Amino acid sequence: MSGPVSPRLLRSLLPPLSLAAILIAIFYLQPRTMSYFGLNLLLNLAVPIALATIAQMFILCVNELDLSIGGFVSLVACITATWLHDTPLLGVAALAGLIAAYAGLGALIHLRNLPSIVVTLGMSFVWLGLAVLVLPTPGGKAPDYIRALMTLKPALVPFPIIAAVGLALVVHLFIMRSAWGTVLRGAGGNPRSLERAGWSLLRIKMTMFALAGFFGVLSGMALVGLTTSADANIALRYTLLSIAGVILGGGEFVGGRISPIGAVIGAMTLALAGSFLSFLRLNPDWQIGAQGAILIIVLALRVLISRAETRT
Amino acid sequence: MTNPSDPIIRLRGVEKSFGAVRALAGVSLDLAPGECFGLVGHNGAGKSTLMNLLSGNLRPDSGSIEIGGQDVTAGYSPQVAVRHGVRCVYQELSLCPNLTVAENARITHPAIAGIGWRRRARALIGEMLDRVFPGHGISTDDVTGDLSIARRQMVEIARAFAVTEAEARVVILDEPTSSLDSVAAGKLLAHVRRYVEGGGTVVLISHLLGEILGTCDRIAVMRDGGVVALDAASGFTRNSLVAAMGSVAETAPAAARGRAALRDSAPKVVEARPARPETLSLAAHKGEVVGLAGLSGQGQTELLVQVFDHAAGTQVGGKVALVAGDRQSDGIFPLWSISQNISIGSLRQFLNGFLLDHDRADAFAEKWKERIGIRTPDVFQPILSLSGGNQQKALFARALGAPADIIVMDDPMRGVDVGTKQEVYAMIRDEAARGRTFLWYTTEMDELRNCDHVYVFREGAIVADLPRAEMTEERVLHASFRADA
Amino acid sequence: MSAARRLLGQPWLWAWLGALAVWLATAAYTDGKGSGEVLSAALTFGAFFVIVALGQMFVITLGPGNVDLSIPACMTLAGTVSMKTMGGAAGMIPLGLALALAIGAAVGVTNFALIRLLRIPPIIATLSASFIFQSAAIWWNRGLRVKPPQPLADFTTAKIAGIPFIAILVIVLALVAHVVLTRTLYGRGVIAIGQNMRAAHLAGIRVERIRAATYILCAALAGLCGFLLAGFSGGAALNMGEEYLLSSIAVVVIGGTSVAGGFANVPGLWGAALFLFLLVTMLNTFGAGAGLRMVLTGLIIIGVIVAASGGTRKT
Amino acid sequence: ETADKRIALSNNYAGNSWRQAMLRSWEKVTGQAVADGQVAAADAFTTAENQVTEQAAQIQNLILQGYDAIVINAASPEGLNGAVKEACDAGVTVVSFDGIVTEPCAWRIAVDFKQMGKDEVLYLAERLPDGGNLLEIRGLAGVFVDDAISAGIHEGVAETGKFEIVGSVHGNWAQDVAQKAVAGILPSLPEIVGVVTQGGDGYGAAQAIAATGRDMPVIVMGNRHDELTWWKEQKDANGYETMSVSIAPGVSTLAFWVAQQILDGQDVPKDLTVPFLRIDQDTLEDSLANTEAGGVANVEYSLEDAKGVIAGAM
Ligand SMILES: Nc1ncnc2c1ncn2[C@@H]1O[C@H](COP(=O)(O)OP(=O)(O)OP(=O)(O)O)[C@@H](O)[C@H]1O
Ligand SMILES: Nc1ncnc2c1ncn2[C@@H]1O[C@H](COP(=O)(O)OP(=O)(O)OP(=O)(O)O)[C@@H](O)[C@H]1O
Ligand SMILES: [Mg+2]
Ligand SMILES: [Mg+2]
Repeated sequence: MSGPVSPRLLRSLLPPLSLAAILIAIFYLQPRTMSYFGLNLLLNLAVPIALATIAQMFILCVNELDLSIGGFVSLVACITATWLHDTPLLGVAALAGLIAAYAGLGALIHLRNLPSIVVTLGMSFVWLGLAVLVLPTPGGKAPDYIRALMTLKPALVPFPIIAAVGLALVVHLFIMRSAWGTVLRGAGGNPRSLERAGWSLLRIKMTMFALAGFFGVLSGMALVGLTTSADANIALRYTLLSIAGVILGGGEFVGGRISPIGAVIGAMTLALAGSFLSFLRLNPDWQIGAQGAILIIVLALRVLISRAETRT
Repeated sequence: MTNPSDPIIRLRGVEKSFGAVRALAGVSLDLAPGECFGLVGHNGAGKSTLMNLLSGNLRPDSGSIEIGGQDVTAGYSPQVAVRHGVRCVYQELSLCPNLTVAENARITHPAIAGIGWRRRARALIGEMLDRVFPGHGISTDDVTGDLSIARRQMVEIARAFAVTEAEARVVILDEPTSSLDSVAAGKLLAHVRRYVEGGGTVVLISHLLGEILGTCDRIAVMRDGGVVALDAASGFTRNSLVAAMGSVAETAPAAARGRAALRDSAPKVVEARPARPETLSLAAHKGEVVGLAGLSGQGQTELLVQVFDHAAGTQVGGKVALVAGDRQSDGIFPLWSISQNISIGSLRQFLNGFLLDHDRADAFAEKWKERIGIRTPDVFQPILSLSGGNQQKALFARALGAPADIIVMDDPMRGVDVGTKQEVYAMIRDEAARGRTFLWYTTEMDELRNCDHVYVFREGAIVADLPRAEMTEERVLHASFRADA
Repeated sequence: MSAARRLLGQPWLWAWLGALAVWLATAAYTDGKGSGEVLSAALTFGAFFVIVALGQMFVITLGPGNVDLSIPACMTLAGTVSMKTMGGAAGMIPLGLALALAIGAAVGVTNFALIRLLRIPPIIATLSASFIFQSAAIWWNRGLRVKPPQPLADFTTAKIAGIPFIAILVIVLALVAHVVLTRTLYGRGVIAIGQNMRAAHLAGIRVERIRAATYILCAALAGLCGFLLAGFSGGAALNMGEEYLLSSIAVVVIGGTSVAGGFANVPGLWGAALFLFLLVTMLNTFGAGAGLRMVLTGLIIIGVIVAASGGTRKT
Repeated sequence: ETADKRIALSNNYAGNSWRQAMLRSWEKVTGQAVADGQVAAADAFTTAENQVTEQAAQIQNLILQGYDAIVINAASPEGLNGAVKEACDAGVTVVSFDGIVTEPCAWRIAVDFKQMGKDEVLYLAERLPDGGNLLEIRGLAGVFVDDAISAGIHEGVAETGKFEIVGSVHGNWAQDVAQKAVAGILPSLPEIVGVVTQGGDGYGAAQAIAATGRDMPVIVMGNRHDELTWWKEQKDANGYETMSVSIAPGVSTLAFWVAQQILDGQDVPKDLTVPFLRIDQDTLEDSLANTEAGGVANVEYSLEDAKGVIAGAM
């Protein structure tokens, strides 16, 4: 008899298993996707979503919720397609300023003990408004180097896969394995204990928000690299997608329980779920509903499997 | 080896008020290296507040704190305390439940960082756990949230004693044994002695006077925010301590009260079995006080919840109310007042038609506050303004006041002072005499003596069924450990 | 002195102050012209926000993570189905209303089933379900805008002495909700669950029943709002509820209810609903462009929250 | 010969009556074409929330599914260029309509939205020779159609020199949002002689204005059935005069036939224009009779119509 497998390990296996399941279903429905070209097309738009999901994960890790990440990514996209393209220095300064603004947001939320949901709800208007001001009508142009990077065609393995794996590993090493990352996660588990041990919660919150801002900026830049131009409403859906991605990946809303690898996989799964539906060729009336249904099914599977595991 | 002339910590006239509540009214204390200093006092006497000042979590309103002859009052903070080697195990646990045991060690030991930190953290905490609690059964890679409350307490204690670059000169233990069974508590106290003999200082807060008398070198008794007695441990007896605390001297628990006959005469109201093979089943008759014994975390709480939920497979004849032991996670509603916390268990009584009559609910809470002696100006204060023990009393009031026939108690005396305990015991006996049935899980042997019948739990199963007459400490302990262990 | 401090401690105060401030600012800009009418309009549109926010408030009070994102879809579904069923016939109004409420209840049951049986976090469960409800609304009448029966339209637009009738109705509804929240077992249960679900269970509260009732109540109120709004604006549109997604949350939280759960208040809802409407009106009146308007809206919402927090720690 | 060709519709939003009418016209016309064997398949795909990223992913999926042509109503004129380029590179014919794309490899069936906005003002100038104050109801901020129509309106105002826009609100092309925004700003405005709109919001404006008891200004309508009905009622009651203009949802069927013609090897210019559908005082009754209750005034295109449009552009 083999030794008992820990439930935690099984739980962490669930996200990759659901990703594999959906991928196999897609391959079955449309064998053409099983190629370098097919995988590239299937997955490239998942890269910015994965980046936004990682950003959201940092926020969730300290028991906050960011309802503004979609608006933020939109704003970054607008700035990337305009200022960063036309006047790189100004663009870089603006993006750095945005990261600082995120850190400031973290400080504000912590110092005044504000509910992050409302603050970020307010910020979602601010980001969107700024995006409209920066780019009143859709347009702009992605800087060439970003475009070149996002359309890179490395040998053997498609770029989106390399990007996703790299992202997951780097963030995993940082937040899950490093000594500093451990402290950051601890702040989600029991902030009081951190404070008693002499850590500054203010600095931790600011760090986490700044990290979220940083990955939000990367997400916006990656997005523009794919779409070649921006508009103010380009990424509003990322807010909910990113939350769903973190949860699908095994993260939780409170308690600092997160998984970067899971989050990236969750984002990929969500992106693929949409594709899976279009391969099914449903009646247009129900295509929207099917998007909801597939989310429910994937999450329900997660629960059913983990329930079955706990029973044995 | 105590040398009072050269204290490591010196508190001078420390005062602290929370609004109208004067928690500390000018306390002066010296702690010497190499001594174990005991601190006792009724619930709300100010013990935890004093320790929070010492560990930098609260600022004194006035007075000074010196460490090693250096005045640190200005700008004293947890960081400064840690730098001076002051460690604290708090009354409410302060581990990060999402981190592993080793990762939690890293939180309080900033020196563990850089390449290979994880290995060093594992070694540090693992060795200390082995040293303090041999046979603890905890892996350093366990996530602490998955551990039982007793094991979490062990990790927390081991973490406080562990030494990296910052030494541990003073370790404060605020009711460290309240969640430990007697075996683990014994291991801890033995370690405390070893530690102080090596020159360290320990401040031990406990309501278990035997522990204090047996472990400490000196003992201070606090009452209403001040130190009312301070002497070498040898200068106190159990009775003199109790007297100094202002509680009525402890009387021996009512001996066998000739209630064994209940089993034969009164109807059976509870019949429950743990979900384990090879277990006895538990029965309780109307008016009985049934004890659930054994080491902590052996399935007693689960069985109580099973009875509370009227779960399938249990026969429960009547309404059930519960007194939580883990008050933070199972009992308290932190945003509510004392009154709201007490009355939530019996709201139906205060209905006028569909609507609640708040005045009646408040009067009810006020009555119970008096009856059970909750130390507070009025019941409209927030529940969190109460000391740990007084919060526990509010939970008692909630359950005893509820219209329940059966009351299940999940190690309910954690952090309750001796005086109050005696009153609660008496109350339980009265209520039992009136026909209420009690299921009482406790980790304290003394409390079992209040029970008419005792079931001993081990590894989730009931392994012994002892009527009051046959119950002895030896038999309970014997049943608590596996024969082959 | 202590009365003043008690007033300052009221959670609803800041929303009302905010509403008053933006109203005065608008009036000052227009020299007081039309400020009465603005108020009347604010009462009308505020009423719709308050209806859904009442339900959302109970849900949010259930504790961290509880939120209903299916409100827009529920409004659309209830609105379209009831309008199509009534087909403009006055005699069908009671049936239409019952249908709207029943659809709301069904939506609530679905939401709760997903949350409870499949243990999906509410934020994702209600969001996913909302796509299905939206599809159902599309499938049911393919986006056609059926006109409401005339008496319903008249009812929703009627005014008594300049005060919109619907506002009076919703004020009464809010009073009832206030009593439910503070003086019933159900309200007590919701607040207790929001503070600590396990403790609530162990204190003898019927946790799951109350949670179910709350999600059903919230969706039923959304259904009612969809019905009334369709009557008010001349028919149900597929996108009629879009605005109510974020607004319902904003109204609840600006109104002083704790997003961490366990603490709620009803008067703040009206204050916040008026505030949000008057804020947009003010910025429109000032002639701010769309971008600037959104930036200011966001900053002012944050400003109110910062002012209301007063630096106190709660959670 | 296109009997074995497969055409897909990529649509980015389905949440209003116009889009629903568009989808239904597509279904009706292409369903017949498939039944007649003119093409092998003509499937419609729609995403939920008017989002570039989702539609880009959808287009990429359609490429993978091997469609020969993709007909697009785009969420953004530029944002989809990456995906459209990929489609062209994969040999797929791309035809955009209504929401057009700027990628050069795609065909465009454009409506001159700017002209549409300008026409509204020109009409008002004719109706109201004395000029006066206008209220502008805009669409969704940051979307190019909103910007184009608004630019046309402002150009018209500048050119005619009679009007002043005293208020501008965003109605998000939704009835209830427009109603709310107008009700809020109206009390502070001076007398209004006309309301310029973008479609889908005229009836909401009328409701809001009626609630205040002001004189009803000339509200330019947007071809929705409820707008036309309201206009008809007013016309019968007090001779109310206005006009109504919008793009016909059936333009999706024109795009379908254009795609079919391209696949058939016909020479089709990259840029085609369709006229918008305008209803005037004298055509109101006819149009109303032909519009489904609760729907949008519509025109569907046949293969011959499409050939005519193409020929006209050569
Ligand atoms: N944060 C606070 N706010 C208000 N009052 C407080 C606070 N903390 C403690 N108090 C009050 O200060 C007094 C001393 O409390 P403390 O926790 O020090 O008692 P204790 O001796 O540790 O009691 P126990 O044995 O029950 O733990 C009590 O009356 C308590 O109600
Ligand atoms: N044994 C338990 N230990 C800890 N938490 C529990 C336990 N049983 C239930 N809970 C928690 O309390 C919640 C409510 O369960 P509960 O049985 O109180 O529902 P209920 O309201 O009594 O249901 P119903 O009205 O259908 O009887 C559960 O979702 C769970 O999170
Ligand atoms: Mg204490
Ligand atoms: Mg139950």
